[in-house]
Amino acid sequence: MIPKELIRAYGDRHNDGMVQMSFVLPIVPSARAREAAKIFAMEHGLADPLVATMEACAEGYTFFVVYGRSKHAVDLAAIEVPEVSTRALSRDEIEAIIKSDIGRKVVVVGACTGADAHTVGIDAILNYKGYGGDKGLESYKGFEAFNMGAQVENDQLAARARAVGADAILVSQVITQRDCHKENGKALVELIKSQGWRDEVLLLFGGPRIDHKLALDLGFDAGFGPGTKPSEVAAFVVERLREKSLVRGGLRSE
Amino acid sequence: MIPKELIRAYGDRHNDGMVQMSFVLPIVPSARAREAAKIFAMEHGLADPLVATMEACAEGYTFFVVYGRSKHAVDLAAIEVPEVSTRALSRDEIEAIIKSDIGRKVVVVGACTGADAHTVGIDAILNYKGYGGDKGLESYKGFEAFNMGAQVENDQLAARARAVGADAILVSQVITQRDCHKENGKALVELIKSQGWRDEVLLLFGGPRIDHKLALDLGFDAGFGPGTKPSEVAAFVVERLREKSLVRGGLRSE
Amino acid sequence: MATVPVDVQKVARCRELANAIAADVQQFIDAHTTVGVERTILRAYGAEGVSDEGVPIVNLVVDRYKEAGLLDRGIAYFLARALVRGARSVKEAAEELAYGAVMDDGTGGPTELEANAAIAPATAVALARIDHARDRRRALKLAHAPGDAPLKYVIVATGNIHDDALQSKAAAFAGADIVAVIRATAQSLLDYVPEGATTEGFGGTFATQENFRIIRAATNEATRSGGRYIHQTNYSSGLCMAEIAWMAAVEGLDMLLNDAMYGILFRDINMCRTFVDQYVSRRLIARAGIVINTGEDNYLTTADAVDKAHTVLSSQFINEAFAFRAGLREEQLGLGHAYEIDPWIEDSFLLELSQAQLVRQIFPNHPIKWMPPTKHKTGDIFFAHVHDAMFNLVGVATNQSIELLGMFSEAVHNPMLMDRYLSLKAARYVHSACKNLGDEITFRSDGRIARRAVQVLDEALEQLEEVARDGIWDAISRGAFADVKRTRNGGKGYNGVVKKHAQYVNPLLDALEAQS
Amino acid sequence: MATVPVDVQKVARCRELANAIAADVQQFIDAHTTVGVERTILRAYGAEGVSDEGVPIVNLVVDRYKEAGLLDRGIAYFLARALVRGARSVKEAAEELAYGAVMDDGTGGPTELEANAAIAPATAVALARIDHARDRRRALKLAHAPGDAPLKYVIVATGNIHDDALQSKAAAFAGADIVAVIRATAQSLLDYVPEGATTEGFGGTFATQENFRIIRAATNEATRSGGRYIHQTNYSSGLCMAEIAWMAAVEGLDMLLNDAMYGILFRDINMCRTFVDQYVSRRLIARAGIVINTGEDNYLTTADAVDKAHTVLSSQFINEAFAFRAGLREEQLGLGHAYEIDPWIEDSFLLELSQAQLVRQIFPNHPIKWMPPTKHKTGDIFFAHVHDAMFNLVGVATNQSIELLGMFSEAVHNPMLMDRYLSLKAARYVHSACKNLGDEITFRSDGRIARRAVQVLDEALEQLEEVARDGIWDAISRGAFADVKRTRNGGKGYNGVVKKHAQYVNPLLDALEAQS
Ligand code: B12
Ligand code: B12
Ligand SMILES: Cc1ncc(COP(=O)(O)O)c(C=O)c1O
Ligand SMILES: Cc1ncc(COP(=O)(O)O)c(C=O)c1O
Repeated sequence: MIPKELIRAYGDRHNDGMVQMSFVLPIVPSARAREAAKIFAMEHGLADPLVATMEACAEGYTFFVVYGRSKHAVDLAAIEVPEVSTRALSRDEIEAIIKSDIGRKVVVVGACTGADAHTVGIDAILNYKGYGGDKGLESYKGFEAFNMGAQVENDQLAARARAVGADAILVSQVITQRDCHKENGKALVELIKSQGWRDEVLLLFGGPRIDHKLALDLGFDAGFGPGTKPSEVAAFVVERLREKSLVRGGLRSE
Repeated sequence: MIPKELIRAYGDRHNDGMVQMSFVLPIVPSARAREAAKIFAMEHGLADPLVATMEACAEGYTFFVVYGRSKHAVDLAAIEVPEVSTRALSRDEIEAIIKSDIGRKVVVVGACTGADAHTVGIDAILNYKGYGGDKGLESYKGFEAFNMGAQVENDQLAARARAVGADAILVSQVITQRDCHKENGKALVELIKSQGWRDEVLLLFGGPRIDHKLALDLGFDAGFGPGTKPSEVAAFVVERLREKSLVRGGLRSE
Repeated sequence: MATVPVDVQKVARCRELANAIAADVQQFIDAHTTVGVERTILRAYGAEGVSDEGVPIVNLVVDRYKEAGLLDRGIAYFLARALVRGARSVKEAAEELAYGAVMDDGTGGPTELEANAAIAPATAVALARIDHARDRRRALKLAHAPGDAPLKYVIVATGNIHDDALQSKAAAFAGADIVAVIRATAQSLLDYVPEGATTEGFGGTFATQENFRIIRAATNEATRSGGRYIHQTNYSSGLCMAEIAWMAAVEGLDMLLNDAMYGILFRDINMCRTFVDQYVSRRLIARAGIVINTGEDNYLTTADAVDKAHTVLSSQFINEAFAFRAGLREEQLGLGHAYEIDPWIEDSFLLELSQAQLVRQIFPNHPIKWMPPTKHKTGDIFFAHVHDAMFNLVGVATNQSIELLGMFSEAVHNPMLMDRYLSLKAARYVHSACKNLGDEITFRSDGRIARRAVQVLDEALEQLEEVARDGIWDAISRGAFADVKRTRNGGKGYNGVVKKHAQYVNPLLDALEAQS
Repeated sequence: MATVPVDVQKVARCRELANAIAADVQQFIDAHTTVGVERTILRAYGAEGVSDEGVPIVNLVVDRYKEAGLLDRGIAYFLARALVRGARSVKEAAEELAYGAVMDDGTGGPTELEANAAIAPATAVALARIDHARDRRRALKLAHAPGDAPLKYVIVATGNIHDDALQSKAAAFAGADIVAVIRATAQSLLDYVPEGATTEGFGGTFATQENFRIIRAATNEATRSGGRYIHQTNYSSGLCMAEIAWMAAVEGLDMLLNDAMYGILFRDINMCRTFVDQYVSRRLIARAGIVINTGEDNYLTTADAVDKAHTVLSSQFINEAFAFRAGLREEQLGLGHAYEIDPWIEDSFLLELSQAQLVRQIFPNHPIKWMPPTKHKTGDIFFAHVHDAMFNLVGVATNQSIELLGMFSEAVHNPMLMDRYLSLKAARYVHSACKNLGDEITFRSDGRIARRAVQVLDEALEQLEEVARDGIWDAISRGAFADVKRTRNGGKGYNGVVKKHAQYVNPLLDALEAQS
């Protein structure tokens, strides 16, 4: 058995467990309300909860800030998190790999799908301008990037990707209300599976609330969260293409 | 059995359970750290935890803000909270009761005890100026108030109270590190008990982290928290004096 | 009073150019109608309700006439003829148009005179409904004065109109002056307006007439209980811009997000469609005395807020020119601008101060709308709260009229009760603590703030020269605003645009146009 | 550059009055010593360690001579004589004084000349130790320049010096320029300095020489790894003011909380005691090149910040006058003032701006210390964070030198790692976003800000006139500062004051005094 590697919250001393919570309860401020907030905090596992503030924030509702010492600990040894495993590659390295190992332009198609109109994220990855000084895929000689913009339906995206022989499809989802991003993403994967070409294309999922784990769960090949740089995406795509030998057997040669 | 009266946290819809937490974990930012934060939140009973931010706040430490839907509910019906039960009395009413029912000046002695040097709270209650427009006990014709200031030892306070024949002792405790306020408060109660005059005096406990329940637990007659007004304290004292008929059998007539 | 140098000649030239830009488009507008406009006319005349399949009757009618190639006469033409032919009410007439076995092809039958006479009372009723709602609003505002500027504006967005009503009252309790119900994510692309009260919606709540009623009642209640007038806001935007303007007008809303170009840029709605729709929506808005909120703030979410600050200003001139053409008065123009500069840029606060003051001075009578930081917000809610405080400070120091409050949870979720409460509390504090700050300070006449203002106006002027030269159609297709490019015939809703017949009939629009 | 009107004549008059006030007290100071002072001298000469019962040897010696009524000669007198009599080191001499079977009653024995000669090398060593620490600090500062003003100052207070060391490094990582370890709640009333590294303490960590060493090493490490000089601060305050000043001087601390009246007002320490102690502590501080932080900010926690703003200013003049008399230079005077006005008062921000600017202008060369809101903080950490942001803004706009950062948890607990991190992040943002704000704005010359500044200076002048007339002893007993009243002979530590003998001996103090 792997030895436990427990960590606890840190206020100012090792393992003091200090955490802060804030919430609203449907009750008017009173001694009873304060007690309710304390009990509520204790139910979460906070010892010695301190109700730092209790304020009427609406008729019949009270806002609380509570501090307490959490009794919970997380066992790091038990956490398995897939991380997008690519070495960081420089722009030049990426171009070189494409040239030597792939021997043709890598084709990617991106879109922000469904009712989502947030293009800034996908633009940051694809457009020339890029993100935080890191230029987008459009700027690479070795990439041919199609950016379909926002509010794109899955079937349109899939059709376009097939039409241009995409090596990778880049899906952005920013709106996450009631998990619409998950449903939207899953639907695309299923569509492509049902059309029988899932193995021929890399599927990348990205957005401020996306992580690699979630993307894998939904059937994508990788997930990219906030702060992703275009070069990271480029590196992932070329490495995977190389690995999977999609290069020779890929869509293009069909 | 009393029917349950369950309340849950409120984000924007009845019972949605939304709460916010923030904490530091001793780990560097990474996908693994994000997962650790999620698990940590789930251990507290938060469903669908969302790690809103993850930032390096020191070498080896990461700051997190997390939102999630708390599964916990508080049963209001099961909460018994003693509340300081006095009707709100006006200044004139208080003066009138003292005049008619007590017939002499009510003597109170106050101090901020132990190593605590925070006089603002006890001054707010005792000094003429008062608090938030509500004048302090010194300003009442019916009260004789002695304010011993801060850093007063329990035995000095007790001695002074006996010497002046206090009807009530007002203890302020602001510093609460490692519960020193509780120990300090309890020690005074015990001292007075051991000296055999606990029944002859009202003991009031106050401070920003004090509530009535805590004060009762420590053996005081009442506890007063943040925002207490002098008139509330005055009302409590005269009402209790009247009730307890301490008036006739009180210290004074001994 | 802190001011920045503003060259009035340049401002005059900007207005002149913007007017020319709008005049060019107006020719197109006057020659076209859209399915949205015609549905609006039907609604205004009193056509209501949905079919058994849930399709609004106004859609059934308009689509039918569109398919038949008859919409170019104006739906009022057919409505009038149906009334002459014996329909006892607009409702009956509309049903006849929707379901009638034989379709009126517009030839023969009633004379123009008869038709005009038949529709005239309905036109009068429609106008009276707008006027009545406007007067009621005025009366309530007289009885309960609004708060001080900057008016504190918050959004509610639970998806459920009943929860929204509760949230609106909560917001008013916490100090809000204006409450906007933001719309469900997908609504602006729907080519119909949903019907009835709605309780589900992503990212917001559907704009429906019944929802408007429910929420207006709630805010009126808050007005009466709090003694402070609470404004109600919604969105006249997207493919049903004009219909929503009508609904808002008669339900007594105070403000509407309404922009001549937002839909084009941010929702990829066809520009021909949008230009026509915005015009008709604004004619209604003008009559209703509603204040519009334009959407220039959004430009700085896709374009850089430092480099493209001038595009906000030039677009404001254009929005103003379009609005004037639709009969709006300066007092109705809540031109939008925003605090979107990367907070970590040195002196970012000075740049924001400069821009806010510049807009304030150029549009002195306009209830300009000051939008908070959004793009650079992260999930660090504590930092975001401070970022918003700086925004609040600029708002009060430069005397903005309407201030949409920032939310510390901007990067996380639609605001919750707690978020709004804390935001309002912070804004109340900053507004009060700095109440007279603007009067107390002056800006160095050759300093960073002043120079920046001069630069932004110069760049706006330059851009307007270009746009006037090329026409706005081309300018937009080259990405003049928001770094977004759209083509004249691209985008959604283009097939809803119809060239007017020489005998196009629209008595209601005529009446609204006659007004100014 | 935003300035407020300052009448230089009035300022000159204030200084004159403050000087007279200090001169009056100086007579008392020169005629007295205290147990604290004498212990300091012993320490400086190298007396170290504790008895088996844990009592510091310096206390044993001084108490013994005090009880014997001999302290008025100065402990150096006896130390010198013990050296002449054959002690091989100061340590041995001190042990002799502490435990020696027969006590030297000061009569007979070595001549004055012999004694002087015996102690002179030790005096030189003591001075060299101070100078050495000062030079080392200077060298490190040259290699790693400090950050820009306002310097960001945070406190750590875990109670455990090893945790404090960790917290100090974390604070430096997050952007702090200055780290203070605040003291355990009760330490200032202890009439001895605890010994060794300590790991327990309420509300703070004990100030001990070993703790100073540990924490200085940690911040030096942070300086080196971050490339930015990190300042270390502690408290020369309370009954051991002078001893701590010595410890800090030789351990290379950069700053000390040190005030001529704080202990009197806030710790009920006797005024005679405090005046003498502050003088000697400052003589050491002057030599060490340490910056003091005075405590006027505290006044506004017990007195109203609007009504009593002028008491801060008048006290600053007095503190300055005392400091000059002890040889401190302007560059060492971190006079304290604070942002303590009720945030809900209209225009509170303007009042704070005015006061901050006034103090800045009156003390242009002083590294003044700007203290955050504390009193009006509540447990609403979100609001508190915004409140602090406004404070940061004033700090950078008025160019304060040292800014103690507010903590959003002020009303809850001593700051935790997270609290400091967020506070530093917000301050970094406000300081950068508003970097040149102060240069860009001017205040209306007859406006609220200007008028307020004039009023505060006038009131301070008036108060100084009164204090000079009555003497500070009386003024304090009437509650002139902080609304707190103290009597001349009341308070703690009075019996530690000793009238000097005509032949009082203190070569170290003489040397320090000779310097200026
Ligand atoms: C800008 C913005 C807008 C703009 C969008 C303009 C445009 N053309 O994109 C406008 C003003 C139009 C807008 C409108 C709306 N918005 Co909006 N918006 C934002 C805002 C402020 C910033 C988003 C942004 O641009 N971030 C910057 C980019 C660079 O970051 P990013 O998207 O995370 O992308 C990075 C990574 O995630 C990754 N990435 C992203 N996608 C992909 C894809 C792949 C394949 C890869 C590899 C990587 C990758 O790489 C990028 C670079 O590092 C956010 C709040 C916030 N601060 O986050 C709200 C926000 C996203 N919006 C929101 C909402 C609700 C709306 C509306 C629905 C509101 C309404 N009802 O009117 C509308 C409707 C829009 C719609 N139908 O989608 C909510 C979403 C709530 C939720 N989680 O569901 C947010 C969080 C605001 C809020 N608190 O309410 N919005
Ligand atoms: C002012 C202040 C000071 C002043 C005190 C001046 C003075 N003479 O009182 C000074 C600057 C001297 C000071 C020093 C210190 N302080 Co201090 N101080 C505060 C501060 C800013 C405000 C407290 C205050 O005056 N509140 C206003 C009064 C009116 O409120 P109140 O006390 O709650 O009183 C009301 C009620 O509680 C009630 N009440 C109170 N007492 C009683 C008694 C009775 C009988 C009744 C009926 C009612 C009643 O009625 C009052 C009116 O409504 C708080 C932070 C904060 N904002 O709360 C920190 C704070 C209390 N201080 C703190 C600390 C740690 C210290 C120091 C130990 C720091 C140090 N190591 O140097 C020192 C040492 C002082 C000591 N030995 O006690 C901590 C305490 C942490 C804790 N919970 O243990 C706090 C919370 C700050 C912090 N976050 O670190 N402090
Ligand atoms: C003018 C305008 N319309 C509409 C919206 C909202 O977007 P939509 O209604 O398209 O979802 C905005 C957003 O801020 C806007 O500024
Ligand atoms: C000059 C001075 N000394 C000391 C302190 C701290 O208090 P003490 O050391 O008495 O606990 C302060 C508090 O702010 C201060 O300003």
